Amino acid sequence: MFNYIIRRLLIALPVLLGVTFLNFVLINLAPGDPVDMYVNPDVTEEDKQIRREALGLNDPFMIRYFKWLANLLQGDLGHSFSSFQPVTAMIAERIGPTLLLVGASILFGYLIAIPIGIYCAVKSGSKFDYLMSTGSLLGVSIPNFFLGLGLIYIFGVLLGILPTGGMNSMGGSGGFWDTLTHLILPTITLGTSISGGMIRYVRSSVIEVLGQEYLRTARAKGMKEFIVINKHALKNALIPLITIAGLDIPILIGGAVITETIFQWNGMGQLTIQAIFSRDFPLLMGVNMLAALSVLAANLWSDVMYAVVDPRIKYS
Amino acid sequence: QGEGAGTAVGAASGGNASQANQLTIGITNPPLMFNPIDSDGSGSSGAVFTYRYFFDSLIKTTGPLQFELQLAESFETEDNQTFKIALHPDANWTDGTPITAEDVEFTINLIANPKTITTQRSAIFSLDGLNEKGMLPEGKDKLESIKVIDDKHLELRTKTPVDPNLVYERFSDVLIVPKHILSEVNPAELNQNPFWRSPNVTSGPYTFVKYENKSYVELAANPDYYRGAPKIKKVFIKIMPAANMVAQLESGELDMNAAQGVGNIPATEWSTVKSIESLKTLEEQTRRYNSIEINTERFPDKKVRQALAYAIDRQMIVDQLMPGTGELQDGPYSNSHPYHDENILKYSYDPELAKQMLAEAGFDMNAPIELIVPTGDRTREMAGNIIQQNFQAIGLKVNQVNFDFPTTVSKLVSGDFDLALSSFGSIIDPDGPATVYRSTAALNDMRYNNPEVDALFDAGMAETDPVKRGEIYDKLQNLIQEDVPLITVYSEFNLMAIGEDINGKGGVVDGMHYDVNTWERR
Amino acid sequence: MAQVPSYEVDSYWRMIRQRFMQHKLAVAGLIIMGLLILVGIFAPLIAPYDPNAIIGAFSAPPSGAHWLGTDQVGRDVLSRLIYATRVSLAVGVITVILYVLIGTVVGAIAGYVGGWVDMLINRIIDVFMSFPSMMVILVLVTVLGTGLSNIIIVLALLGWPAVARLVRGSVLSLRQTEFVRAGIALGFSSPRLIFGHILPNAMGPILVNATFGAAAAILSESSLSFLGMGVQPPAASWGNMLNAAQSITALTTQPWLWIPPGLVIILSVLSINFIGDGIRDAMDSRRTGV
Amino acid sequence: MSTLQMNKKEIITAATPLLQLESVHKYYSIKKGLFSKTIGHIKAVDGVDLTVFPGETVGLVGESGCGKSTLGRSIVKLEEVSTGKVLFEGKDLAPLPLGQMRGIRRDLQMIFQDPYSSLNPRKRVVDLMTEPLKVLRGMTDGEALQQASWLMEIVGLPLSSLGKYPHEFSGGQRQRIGIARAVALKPKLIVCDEPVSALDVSIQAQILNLLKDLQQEFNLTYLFIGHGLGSVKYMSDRIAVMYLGKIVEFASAKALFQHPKHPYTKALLDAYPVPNPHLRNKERILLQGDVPSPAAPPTGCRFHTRCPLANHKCKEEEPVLTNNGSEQNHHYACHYPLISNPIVRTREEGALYV
Amino acid sequence: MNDLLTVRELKTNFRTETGEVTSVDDVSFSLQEGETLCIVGESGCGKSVTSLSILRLLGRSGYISHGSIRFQDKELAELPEHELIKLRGKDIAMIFQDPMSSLNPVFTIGNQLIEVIRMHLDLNAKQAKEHAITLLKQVGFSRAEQILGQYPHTLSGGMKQRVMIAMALACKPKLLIADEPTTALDVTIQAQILQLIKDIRSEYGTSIMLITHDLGVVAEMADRIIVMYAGQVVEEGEVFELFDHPAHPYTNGLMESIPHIEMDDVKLRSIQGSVPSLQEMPSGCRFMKRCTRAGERCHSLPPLTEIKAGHKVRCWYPIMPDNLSKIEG
Ligand SMILES: Nc1ncnc2c1ncn2[C@@H]1O[C@H](COP(=O)(O)OP(=O)(O)OP(=O)(O)O)[C@@H](O)[C@H]1O
Ligand SMILES: Nc1ncnc2c1ncn2[C@@H]1O[C@H](COP(=O)(O)OP(=O)(O)OP(=O)(O)O)[C@@H](O)[C@H]1O
Ligand SMILES: [Mg+2]
Ligand SMILES: [Mg+2]
Repeated sequence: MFNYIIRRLLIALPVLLGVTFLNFVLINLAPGDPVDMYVNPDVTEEDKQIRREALGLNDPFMIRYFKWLANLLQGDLGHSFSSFQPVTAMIAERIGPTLLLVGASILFGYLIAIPIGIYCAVKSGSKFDYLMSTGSLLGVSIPNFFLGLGLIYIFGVLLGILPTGGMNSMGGSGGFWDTLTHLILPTITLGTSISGGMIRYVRSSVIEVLGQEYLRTARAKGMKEFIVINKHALKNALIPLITIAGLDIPILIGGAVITETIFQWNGMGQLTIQAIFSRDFPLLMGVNMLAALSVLAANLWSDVMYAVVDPRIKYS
Repeated sequence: QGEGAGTAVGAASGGNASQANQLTIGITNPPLMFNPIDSDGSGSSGAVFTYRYFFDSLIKTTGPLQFELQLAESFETEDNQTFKIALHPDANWTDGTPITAEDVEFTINLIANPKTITTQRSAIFSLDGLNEKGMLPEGKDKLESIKVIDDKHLELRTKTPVDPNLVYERFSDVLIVPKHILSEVNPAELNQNPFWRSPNVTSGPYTFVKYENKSYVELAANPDYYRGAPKIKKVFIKIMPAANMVAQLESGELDMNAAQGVGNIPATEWSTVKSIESLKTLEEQTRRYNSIEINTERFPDKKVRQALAYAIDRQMIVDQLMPGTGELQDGPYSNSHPYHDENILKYSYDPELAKQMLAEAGFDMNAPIELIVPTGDRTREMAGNIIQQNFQAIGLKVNQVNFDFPTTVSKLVSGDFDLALSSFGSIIDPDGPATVYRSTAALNDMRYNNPEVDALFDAGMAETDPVKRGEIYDKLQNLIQEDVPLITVYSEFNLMAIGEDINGKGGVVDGMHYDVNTWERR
Repeated sequence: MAQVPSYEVDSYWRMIRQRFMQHKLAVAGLIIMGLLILVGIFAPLIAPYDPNAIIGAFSAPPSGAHWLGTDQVGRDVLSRLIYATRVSLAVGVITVILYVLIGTVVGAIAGYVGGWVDMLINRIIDVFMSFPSMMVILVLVTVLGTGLSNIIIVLALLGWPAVARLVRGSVLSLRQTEFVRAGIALGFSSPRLIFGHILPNAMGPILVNATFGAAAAILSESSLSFLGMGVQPPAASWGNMLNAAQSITALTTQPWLWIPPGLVIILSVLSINFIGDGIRDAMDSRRTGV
Repeated sequence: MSTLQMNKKEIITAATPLLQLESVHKYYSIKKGLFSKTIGHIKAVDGVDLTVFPGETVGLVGESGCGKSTLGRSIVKLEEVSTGKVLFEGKDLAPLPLGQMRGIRRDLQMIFQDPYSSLNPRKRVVDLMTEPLKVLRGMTDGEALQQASWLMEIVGLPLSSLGKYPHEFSGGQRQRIGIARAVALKPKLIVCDEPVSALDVSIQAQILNLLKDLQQEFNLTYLFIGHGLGSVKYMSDRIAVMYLGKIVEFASAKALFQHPKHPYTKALLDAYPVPNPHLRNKERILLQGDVPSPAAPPTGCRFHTRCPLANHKCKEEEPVLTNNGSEQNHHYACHYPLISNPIVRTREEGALYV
Repeated sequence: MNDLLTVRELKTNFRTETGEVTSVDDVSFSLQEGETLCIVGESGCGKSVTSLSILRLLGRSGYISHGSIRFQDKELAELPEHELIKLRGKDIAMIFQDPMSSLNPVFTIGNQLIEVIRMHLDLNAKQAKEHAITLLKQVGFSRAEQILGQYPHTLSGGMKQRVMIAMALACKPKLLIADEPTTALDVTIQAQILQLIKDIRSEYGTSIMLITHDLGVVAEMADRIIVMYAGQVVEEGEVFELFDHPAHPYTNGLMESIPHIEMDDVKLRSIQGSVPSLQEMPSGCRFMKRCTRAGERCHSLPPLTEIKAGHKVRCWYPIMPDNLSKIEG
C-alpha cells in the first residue's frame, strides 16, 4: 500500500510538471500585459519599465519558467504582481474559506442525497422515486447563478432573514453561528447541484447492489430487511460513493467560482478571477498549480480509499 | 424597513445600539495593499479610497479648485516657485511620534527614487532637481529642492514658477508615510513590506484594525486625531459586486456606497435606490467621461472622424441609459472642469450629414471596422451596442468586439484597433488632458499628433496666471474638438446614497474624507 | 438456393426507440428540444424583429408589439431569445460533436494500440483532467478571447479527455470480449475491428455522455456569460441575457428581462438531461440483454 | 460405425500432422512495485507438445484454470506464445507477424465458449455471416449472401434468422451461428473452446451432433476443449489431459477412459458423476484441495500435492510425457503409472479436505 | 417417516415490464424427513423459483399467486414476514449456485457466519465465534480461526461453497435447500462438495432438496427425483425407478442426449427445438412441440398421474417398461 502511494506520487510528478508548463504557456499567451494595466495617466513609460524589471517580465519566456520552477522547489511560489504579497500567503488565506464552503456543500448535498437516493432505490418505480428522480435532474439543470440570485432575492431581500453575502458580519466577533448564517445560502446553492447528481448516483448504485445475490443470501439467513439494506447493501453501495466524494472536491473548487462570486465568498474562485482580470501571472500559476495538486490528490485519495473500504482491492 | 432587515447583522454585532456609532460603506474594488506610494494599479483603487482614512496628505482637494489644509498648517508661496510649509503642531503618528518635516522629505524622496515602484511620480514632477524622467538623477539620494527647516517646517522649490493650484492639487495625492518605520526599507522592495498590509502607524482620522477575509476593512476612530477625534467610532469598508450594493443599501447592511469609481451604483439601479426612504441621495458631476477613441492612423481624415461623431445619437444614450445619472459630454475638458468651454463645438446627432460627409471624403463604406468595447461596465457595454447600431444605420460595417480590460489596454497601447470605447479622467489643473492629447502622451492611443496642440500645452504650463491660462486652454480644446481624435460621448454622475440618519456628505472625489471626523449618526 | 427473405429494419434500434418512447419525460424533452432546434433554424422567419436593432423604448414591459418587452437597450427580448437559441444550441451541439470526435478517436487508439502510446495518451489525459474545469475555462477564454467559436473550442478542449477515457475503457474491455476475439480469429484488420465492431458497441455510453455533455456545455456557456466572459453582446445568448438579473432593479421590477432566458435555460438543460436519462435507460444492457 | 473408426486410424498414422505443438509456453507476467517490475509469471501453458492429424478430433480436458483456453487461443494466435513452436501444416505460426496471419486464418478457426458474448450484438446475423466471406474471401454481396443462406440451412436455422440480431436467439441457436461462421471459411482446423458448456443440457447434444456432422461433411479437424468429460469423450478420437499448464496424459479416447495411466486422469474420471444411480457408491479417488496457483506450480510432478500415490521422487523429479517404450500411442507423465487394475483409496484413508 | 414439507399446487408469478408471467405453474410435491429430493430440469424451467418460493425470497416482483407450502405445522405461503424471518436460516437453510457472488464481498467470513449464528441462536459473541469455528472445521477447514478473518475473495470457489454450507448448517436446519451448489465448480471440487452434503445428511438427518440440471449429480445423490419442464413437474419418482424406467419422453430424451463416459460409440439422440418462453406457453402439453411421441391428446394439458406406486408422470403417452429404450447400465 505504502509502495503504491509512493508509486502514484512518482507518476504524478511528470503530470504535475506538464500541468505547470501548460499553465505557464497558456497564461503567457493571454493578451494583456500586467504592467500596461497601470492606466493611471501619471504613470510614465519609465515607471512601467521599472515595474517590468522588478516583476521579472523582461526575461525570456523559458527563463521565467525555469526560475519559477526553481523557486517552486524551494517552496516559493513567488510574489503577486498586484499585491506584492507572497502567493503562498494569498492562497493560504483563501483556501480555508473555499474548503469550508465546498465541505459544507458536499456535506449538505450528501446528507440530502444519500437517504433520498437509498429510498428511491428501495422503492424504485414508486411515485416518490419518480418525483425525486425528476427533481434531482432539475437540481443539476438549474444554473448555479440563477439559483444563487433567487435565494439572495428571497431570503436576503424579500424576507431579510439571511445575509446576502460575505463570510462574517462586520465588527462582530465572528464566531460559529455568524459564519453559519453566512454559509447557508451559498451552501444551498452549491449543494443543490451536488445533491442532484448524487441522488441519481446513490440510487443507481443501490439498485445495482440490490440485484446482487449476496443480498438473497442475507435474506435466506433470516436477516431483517432493515439489516439487509442498511448493512449488507449499503456498505457495498457506498464504496463507489466514497471515491466519488474525493473526486468532487477539485471539481467543486473550480465550480465554486460562480457561487463565490455571487455571495462574495472570498475563496479560491474569487482569487482566480481576480488574478485573471489583473493578469497576475504568479498568482494564477499558484492557484492553478494548487488546483492541479488537489485533483491529483483527490484521485489518489479515491484510489486509496477504494483499497481501504473495499477488501477486494489491494495495491501492492 | 432598512433597520429591521438588517437583523442578521445587527444580532451578530450586538444589537442596534452599537450600529449607531458605526458606518458601513460599500465598495466594489477590493484593496490589495495600502501603499500610497504605489496605489493605482488595476483593482487597487479600492485601496486609495480606504487608505485616505488613515493616511493624511499635506493639503486636500475638496472640490474644483478648492483646497483645505490637512497635515499642513500653512502651505504658501509668494513667487509661485518656493513653497513654505508648516506642519500641524499636534499632528502625531498613532504610535505617538510627531509627524515631522523629515517624514515629508522622506516621502518625497522615496517617490523620487528611481528604484521605487510608484504610481505617484508625476505628483512631484514640478520639483526642482529631478531629471527628465521625473526621478532623482544618478548618484543622488536626496532632492535638494526640499529644505527641512525644523521639525515642523520645510520648503519646496519647483523648477520653474507654476500655478500654485497645480502644486496643491498634485500634493493632495502625496500621502505622508512614517519615516521612522520605513527608513530601513530597500526602495526596490518597498511593495513587499508587510507594513502595507496592516499599517499600524498612521496619521489619519481612523486607524486600521483589520482586513477581514478580504471581505471588509475595519477601521476604528483615532482618538488622538489632530483635527479632532471622529464621532463615529467604527468604519467598515465592505467589498461586494455592484448588484449587491443596492440590495444591501435597501436591507440596511450598508450605510452608504463609496461611489467615485470604486463603489458605483449602476445607473439602471438609481431609480430603485432613490425610492428607498432610509437613504438620501446625491448626484454630482465628475471629471471622467466615456469616449470613442479613433485610431488616427487608420482614420487620418478629419472629415471622416467628424462624420463618425455626427453619426452617434449621444442624446439617446444619455436619455435612455442614464436618465438623470449622466450627461452629454463635448470636448476634452469635462463639463464640470473649471476650464471647460461652454461654447465648444457640439456634434449633434445628424446621420444624414454624417453620410454626406463620408461620401465627400470618399470613405470606403464597405471597409470592415472594429469597435472595441471593454467589458466590466454594463452601461458602457450597452452604450457600445447603441453606438454600433448607430454606425450601422448610416451604412458602416462596424463590428463590435468585447475584450476584458487587460486585453483592451494591450490592444490600445499597441495601436491595434480601429475604434474603441474607453474612459478618461483628468485632474482639475487644465494640463490634465495633456496625458491624452499630447503627441507623446502615455494615454495617446489614438496616435493623435497635432504640433499646434503640443505647443499650446507647453504654453499653458509655462503660464502662471489663471486668466491667461484660460485663454490658452480654450483655444486648445476647440482645436482638439475639431480634430476629434476621440469622440466624447457621455459623462456619468457620481451617484451617492447615504443613510438618512448620517450627518455628513460624501462626494467630490476623495473630498469626503476631509471632514469625516466630524460626521455623526443620529 | 433458397430465396433470401427481406430483413426487418434494425430491430436493435427499434427496440431502443421503443424503450425510449416509454420514458415520458424523455419524450417530452425530445419534443421540446425539437421545437427549440426548429426555432433556432428558422429564427430569421420567426423572430418579429432584428435581435440587435434598437427599435423600442428602453426596458419596456411586455406589450402587443413586444410580447416579452424590450431590454435595457431597447431591443426586442423575444427576438433576442429566439436568436439566442441558435447560439446556445450551437454551443451545446458543436462542442459535443467536436469533443466526442476527438475523444473517441484518441480513446480508441489508446485502448486498442496499448503500450507506450496508451501510456502517453493517458498522461496527457491526466494533465488535462488535472485542471479543475471552471478555472481553466476562465483562463482559456482569456487567452483565446471571448466569443462563440472560442467558447466552443475551450469547452471542447476540456471535454475530450473524459470521452477519451470512457472510450478507452470500453475499448479495453470490449477488446477482451469473445466477439472481438472472434473477429481477430476471423482475420479482420484492426481498423475494421475498432470502427466496425468495437466502437459501435461503445456507442451507448458515448451517446449518454454526449447528451449530458451538451447540457453541461449550455450551462457552462451561460455561467461564463454571467461572468461576462461568454458570448458577447450585441450577439444574444441565453446566458448573457440573464446578465440582466445581476441588477436588483431588473430582478424586482423587470422580470421580463430575466425570467424568459432563465426558464429557457432550465427547460432546455432539463430536456437534454431527460433525453440523456431516457437514452441511458433504453440502452441499459441489463434491460435490453444486449 | 466401426469401419469409419478403422479408416480414421489409418489416416492418422499415415498423414503428416496438421498441427504440431512443440514445447509451447505461455507465461503472463505479474507486475508489481514502483516501476511495474515483473516479479513472477503465471505459467498458463508450460511446455506443451501435441500433434493433431487431419480429420481427427483431439480432446483437451482439465480443471478450470489449467490453461486449456490459453493453449487454444495461442494456436489461433489470439495470444502470442512465449516460447515454442506452433507448426500448422509445417509452418511455424509463432514468429509470424499478425499481418501475415490473415491468409492462414481462413484455415484456422475458433468456436467460442460463450455464445452470448461471441457474437457482436450490434450486427445482424446476415452481416455477421457475410462480413468474413467478403473480407477474407473477396466475395461479392450476392455471393456472400447465397453462401450465408446455405450455411444457415446447414446448421439448421431458418432463413429468416439472417435479418435478426443475436439477442433474438436462444443460446443454442447462437452457437449454431458461431459455428456456421467458423465453418463458412472452410477451415482445416477448428479450435472449439468449450462450445457446449454454456448451453442447456437438452441443447448440448444438438450442437455436438452438428459438430460431428459438419466434420464429416467438410472434412474438418477439431481441437475440442471441454471440461465435461462426457462430451469430450463423445467427440474425440484422442484426448489430452492437462494439469497446471502441462499435458499429463495423451491417448486414444478409449484407452484413456478404460485404462487411465495417470492418477490425475483417474481422479477426474472418478469425480465425474455418472448418470446411473446403480453405480453411485463405487469406490474412487477423491482429490483433496484445489489446483495450486499457476504462478507457483509445485516442484517435481505438479500433481504431487494432491496425488494419493505421490512419494519423494514425485516431489523432486518432474516426469516427462512418454509412452514408456510401448508401441501404443498412450503417452503419460507419471513416475508411478496405474497398472491395469486401478488403485482405490476410499475417503476414510486419507484426509480429504484442506 | 413424515412429510417435512408439502407443496401443493404452487403457482408463482412475476410482474415484468412486458406483463405478468407465471414461472412456476401448479407444482406439487412433498419431502420427507431425512430424504434427499432432487429437482432436475433445464435452465429456466422454474427450479430456482420453486425453491425460492418456499422461503418467499422472490424479490419485489415475484409472488405466490396460488397454492400452499406446509412446513411442519406452518403454512409458509401465508406466514407473516416476521415469523418467516425466524424460520429462514434456522429451520430451513439455503445455499446457492454461485458461491462467488453469494457471499458479501465487503464483510469477513467470520462476520457473515457469526451474524447468522447470533441472529438465531442465543449465544454471546464468544460462544458464537466458537460455534463458527466448529462449523468451519466441520466443513473441512483445518485453519478455521484464520478463515474467520478472511474476506470472501481470498478463498477459492470450493472453499466459498463450503463456507456457504457452514453458514447453512449453523442452526442445524431441518431442511437444506441447495440450488445447484456445484454447477460453478470443477468436477473434482464438485465431488468434494457432494460428499460433504452426503456426510451432513447422514450426520444430522437433515432433509435435502437438491436442485441441479446434471443427471450425474442426481444419480449420485437423490432418493427421489422431480423432473421439471417449463414450470411444471413432468415426472416424479424414486431414483432407481426413474433412471431405469423414465416414463416421460422428456426425461427419456434428457437421459439419451447426455454424453457420458460409461457410454460407447452411440450417437446421441438430441431433443429438437428449445423450451418455449414464458410469454408464449402453449395451453396443452408444454413439451408437445419437441416430442417425438406427440399425438392428438397432447393439445390438452395432461395431468400428473401415478403410473406406478410413487412414480408419477404428466404425459398422455408415457413410455411404458416394455417399449422403452433403456440406457445401458
Ligand atoms: N490475460 C491473462 N493474464 C494473466 N493471466 C491469465 C490471462 N489469461 C489467463 N490467465 C491465467 O492463466 C491460467 C489459465 O487460464 P485458461 O483460461 O487458459 O484456463 P482454462 O483451462 O481455459 O480454464 P476454464 O476451464 O476456466 O476455461 C489461469 O490461471 C488464468 O488465471
Ligand atoms: N425476478 C424475475 N422476474 C421475472 N421472471 C423471472 C424472475 N426470476 C425468474 N424468472 C423467470 O422464471 C423462470 C424460471 O426461472 P428459474 O430461475 O426458476 O429457472 P431455473 O430452473 O432455476 O434455471 P437455471 O437452471 O438457469 O437456474 C425463468 O423463465 C425466468 O426467466
Ligand atoms: Mg477456458
Ligand atoms: Mg436456477
